[in-house]
Amino acid sequence: MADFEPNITAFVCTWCTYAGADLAGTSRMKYPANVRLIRVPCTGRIDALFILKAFENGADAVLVSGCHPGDCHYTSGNLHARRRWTVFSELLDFVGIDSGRVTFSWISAAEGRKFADLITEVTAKVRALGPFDSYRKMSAAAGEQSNAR
Amino acid sequence: MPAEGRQLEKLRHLARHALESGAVSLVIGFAEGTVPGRAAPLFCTAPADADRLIFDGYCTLNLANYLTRPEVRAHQTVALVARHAVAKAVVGLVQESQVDPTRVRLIAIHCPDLDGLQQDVAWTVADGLQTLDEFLPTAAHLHDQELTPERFAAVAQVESKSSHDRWDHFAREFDKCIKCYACRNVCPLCYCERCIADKNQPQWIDTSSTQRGNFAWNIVRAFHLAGRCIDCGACERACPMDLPLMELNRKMKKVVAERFGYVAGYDPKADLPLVTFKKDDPEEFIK
Amino acid sequence: MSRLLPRANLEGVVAALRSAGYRVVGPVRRGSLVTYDEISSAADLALDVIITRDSIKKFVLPRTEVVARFNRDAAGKVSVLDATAAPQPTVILGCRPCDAAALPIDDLVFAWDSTDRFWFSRREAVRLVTIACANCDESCFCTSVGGAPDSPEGSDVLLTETAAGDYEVQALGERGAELLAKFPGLRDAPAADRRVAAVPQRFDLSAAVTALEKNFESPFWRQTALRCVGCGCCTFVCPTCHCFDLVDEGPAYHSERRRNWDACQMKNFTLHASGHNPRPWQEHRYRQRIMHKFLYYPSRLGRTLCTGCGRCVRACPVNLSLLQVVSDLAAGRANALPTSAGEVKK
Amino acid sequence: MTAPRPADNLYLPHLMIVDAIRDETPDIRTIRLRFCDEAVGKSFSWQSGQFGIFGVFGEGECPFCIANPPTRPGAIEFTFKLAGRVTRALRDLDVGDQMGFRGPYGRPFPIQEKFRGRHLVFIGGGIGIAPVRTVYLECLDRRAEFGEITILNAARTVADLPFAAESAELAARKDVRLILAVDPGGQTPEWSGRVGLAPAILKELAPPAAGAVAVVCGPPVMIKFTLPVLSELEFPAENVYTTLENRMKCGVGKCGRCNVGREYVCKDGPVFTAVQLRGLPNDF
Repeated sequence: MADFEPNITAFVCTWCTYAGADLAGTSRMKYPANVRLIRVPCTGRIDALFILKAFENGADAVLVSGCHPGDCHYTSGNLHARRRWTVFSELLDFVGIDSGRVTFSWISAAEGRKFADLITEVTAKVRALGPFDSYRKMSAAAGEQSNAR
Repeated sequence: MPAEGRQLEKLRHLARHALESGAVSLVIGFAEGTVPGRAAPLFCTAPADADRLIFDGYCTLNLANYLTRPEVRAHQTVALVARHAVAKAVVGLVQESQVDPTRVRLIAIHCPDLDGLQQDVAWTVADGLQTLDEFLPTAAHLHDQELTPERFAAVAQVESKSSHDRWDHFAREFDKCIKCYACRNVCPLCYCERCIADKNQPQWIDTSSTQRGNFAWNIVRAFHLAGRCIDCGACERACPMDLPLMELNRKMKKVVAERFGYVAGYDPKADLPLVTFKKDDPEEFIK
Repeated sequence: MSRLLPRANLEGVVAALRSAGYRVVGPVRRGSLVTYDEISSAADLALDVIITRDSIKKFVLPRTEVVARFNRDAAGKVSVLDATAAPQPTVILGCRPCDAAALPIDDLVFAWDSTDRFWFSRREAVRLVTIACANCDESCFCTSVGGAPDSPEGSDVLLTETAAGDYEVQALGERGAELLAKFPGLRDAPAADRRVAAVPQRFDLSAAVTALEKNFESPFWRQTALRCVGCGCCTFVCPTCHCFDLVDEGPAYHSERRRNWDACQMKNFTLHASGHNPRPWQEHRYRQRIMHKFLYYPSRLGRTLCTGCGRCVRACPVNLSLLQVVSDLAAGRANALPTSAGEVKK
Repeated sequence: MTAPRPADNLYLPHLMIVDAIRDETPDIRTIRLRFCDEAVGKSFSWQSGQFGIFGVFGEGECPFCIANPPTRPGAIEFTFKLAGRVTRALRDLDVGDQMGFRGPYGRPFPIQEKFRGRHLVFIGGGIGIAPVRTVYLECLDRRAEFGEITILNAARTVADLPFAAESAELAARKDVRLILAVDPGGQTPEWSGRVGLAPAILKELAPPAAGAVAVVCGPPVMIKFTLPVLSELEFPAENVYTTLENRMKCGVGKCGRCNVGREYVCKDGPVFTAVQLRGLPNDF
């Protein structure tokens, strides 16, 4: 586990969190290099399927982040997204996916520090949780299970 | 004549009269099944067909499912033999603009929720053909029974397990899934012309019935019904492999009720909880 | 005289087969579901049930299997890799005659001009120890499609229950004899009364086939299939339905080509990319299923694609009973329609 | 995992390399392939009208007819129109990329047995010209063996007419009668070809029917209206050929989806005569 480097996929809105990440970078703030950013126009665009696809493709954790309520470039995309996340995160928890594997946050373009801190925090948490083997095993089992049955 | 027999006569009379009078051109109800313990959907277009209508505790299929079928849409006005769950699905379909409420009539059946298959249930039929608006007040009092703890017993049992055990539980259950999509195809609210599971550009959900493909399908099905599922249980009864689909659906129902104070199937004019928002929606899970 | 397996020795048979390296599967209870799954003891067997929910098909034609793998190296060069089907030697203990009979029928299509290695390598690895049916229900109709509750067709060993609850044993072919040699505790006994279900003949197959030949175009199909919701339930629980899809899945750098069960009842089954669908309505898809089973397959390959197990009848969520439909056809009801029920303009 | 043994695994494709790409119209493209394994390529043989299953690794497979006739060996060509996931992936391929191919499958046109010594009429609509073209290319390569050759190539618009450069060459030949046609409204100001629907134009052309063979392919609706015209012109139905397409997965009669009644398009077709078509149920 010591050499486990978490693989974190972050879906971020282009107007706030992506700009926040940019700020963290240009301000030379240090944060773990375990995160891959995927930029989308708005958190309202982030479908639950994105999160599942990320896990299917080997993510150990997913971060979803966008503008603070009231700041949405499209007025209410993040408020719609908030309702969906509420339900979807409960569903994931219900089927036994540790809530530490999916993080939701609001990070504005000015919050470079918050972005760097959050990535640090999430990375540490996922490092403690370990690789998302149960999902990966399931993915691997896709090849074997059928032949055994 | 025993009470049940009188109700049956009344049901058939209503259907016959609806067709004779031209109020509707199609009545969808149930006929005796081909084997004991089953009932079969019946499409009555001639008054005489009404004589084959029955109702009992095996009539569990949600007939509202047929309203979105093109063959049924071709009819100007359609009547459904509708126990409460069927009417709730009609509410959902109207709410989502899939069905024109002026083209639907209900032959309302009042009976207990048909959760499992049971032959003997006490039922009565409403006095006349009803529009959805006429029906709704007669069922408004049932809203309070939607959230009783008994309904969520299975959910509570899963919730009481550890995260790890919940994962194992669902992994075991989803593994049984053979991807026949009976759950989707009997669901009155799964009306999409092309389901996300059938889309391949991109292929969001693996079509293969692998553990991974089954997981994605079952999660997404439950999520797409969140706030829309009217808790009729048709999916779970249709599942040939006995997946506990209602555990997921009821969990979603519970979350939506707790978080957004909404129960599906009562108000055709309400906003769907997942396509609307409030400024002060709870967000304690968001960092 | 006949060979007898005392019921108490079933446990010994399971143990012997397992120690001979076989995976032993049989009908087991999983909550409310009775399905074929691996067993470690005869006590796991649910032998009192008439029939399992799904068929033994999954052991020869898994619901999904890899047929090829594609690896792409860093330079983008692709290597095409065969997927080996190295199936585990398996004994299905407590298989039903209507399940066993399905395999020789499907052999025909998988050997039609070209040989499907995946099917036959599994077929080679699976041994069927069938238990003749002592009971049946109203959905069973093996006798109407040329089968029988004690038919040896397709089995390697046939067990028939005696009045005393033991099993009369019959080995079929070399494979059966070889397998039976591994059964411990067989003894010779005078022929006893056998418990075999009396499955009534429910329709006249040849009359049904004649009706199908005449009724490709008939309002019968619309009436019948109006209630069909187009799921794959009937085809997936069917022991003879073998239609499949080939799909590519997985990450771009190591994708795999899979063969998955597919169902003619689903509207995407025949949908062209252009948007044209040769079977645009559910009535067409339902007709295809019946025609394929009772007319096309027999006329091309010589066997009816149905063993009368009745699973589709039991599993259909809308009680669209194939048994009823074929009985109706055989009784000429497609020619003279009794009611206008379901007559709907398009 | 063992080495590929295509003969053994019906679903294992040959590894192919994209040799050339030619755009026929904005959405129709021809790709030329060669076998990675040259030995396989050398021994590979096919006949006009047979099809292959072409695949992009990780995306899936589609059936297309082999577009170059056996008289033009040394490569495998296929022409396709952008429609779904696989054709989109095929359009993403560049020269030098690898893809998969299985085949040849199905029954060819009986050129040797039934076409020789006869007048030939070829009618293609839209992408439907592709399989027809294979046959006329072969017949042109063996020109002396046939009577008059008439080709009607119809499309919605001028831009949708495939094989333009080839058409110009054909138009210049004295031994072929080539008619290009577009649907009303599909013409440009410079358009010198015909304007109208294929069946109507065919009726006008009235090619000699006595002892002639016709090959038709196009969208279902075009075939539906062209066959009656051919029979009006007194083409004997047994001399009218078409090639059907259906959704297909295996190509070898196993997967159970291309059948039209008792006939499997992959095994009994894709080439059918109008007589055979008449015997098929209305399920295609």
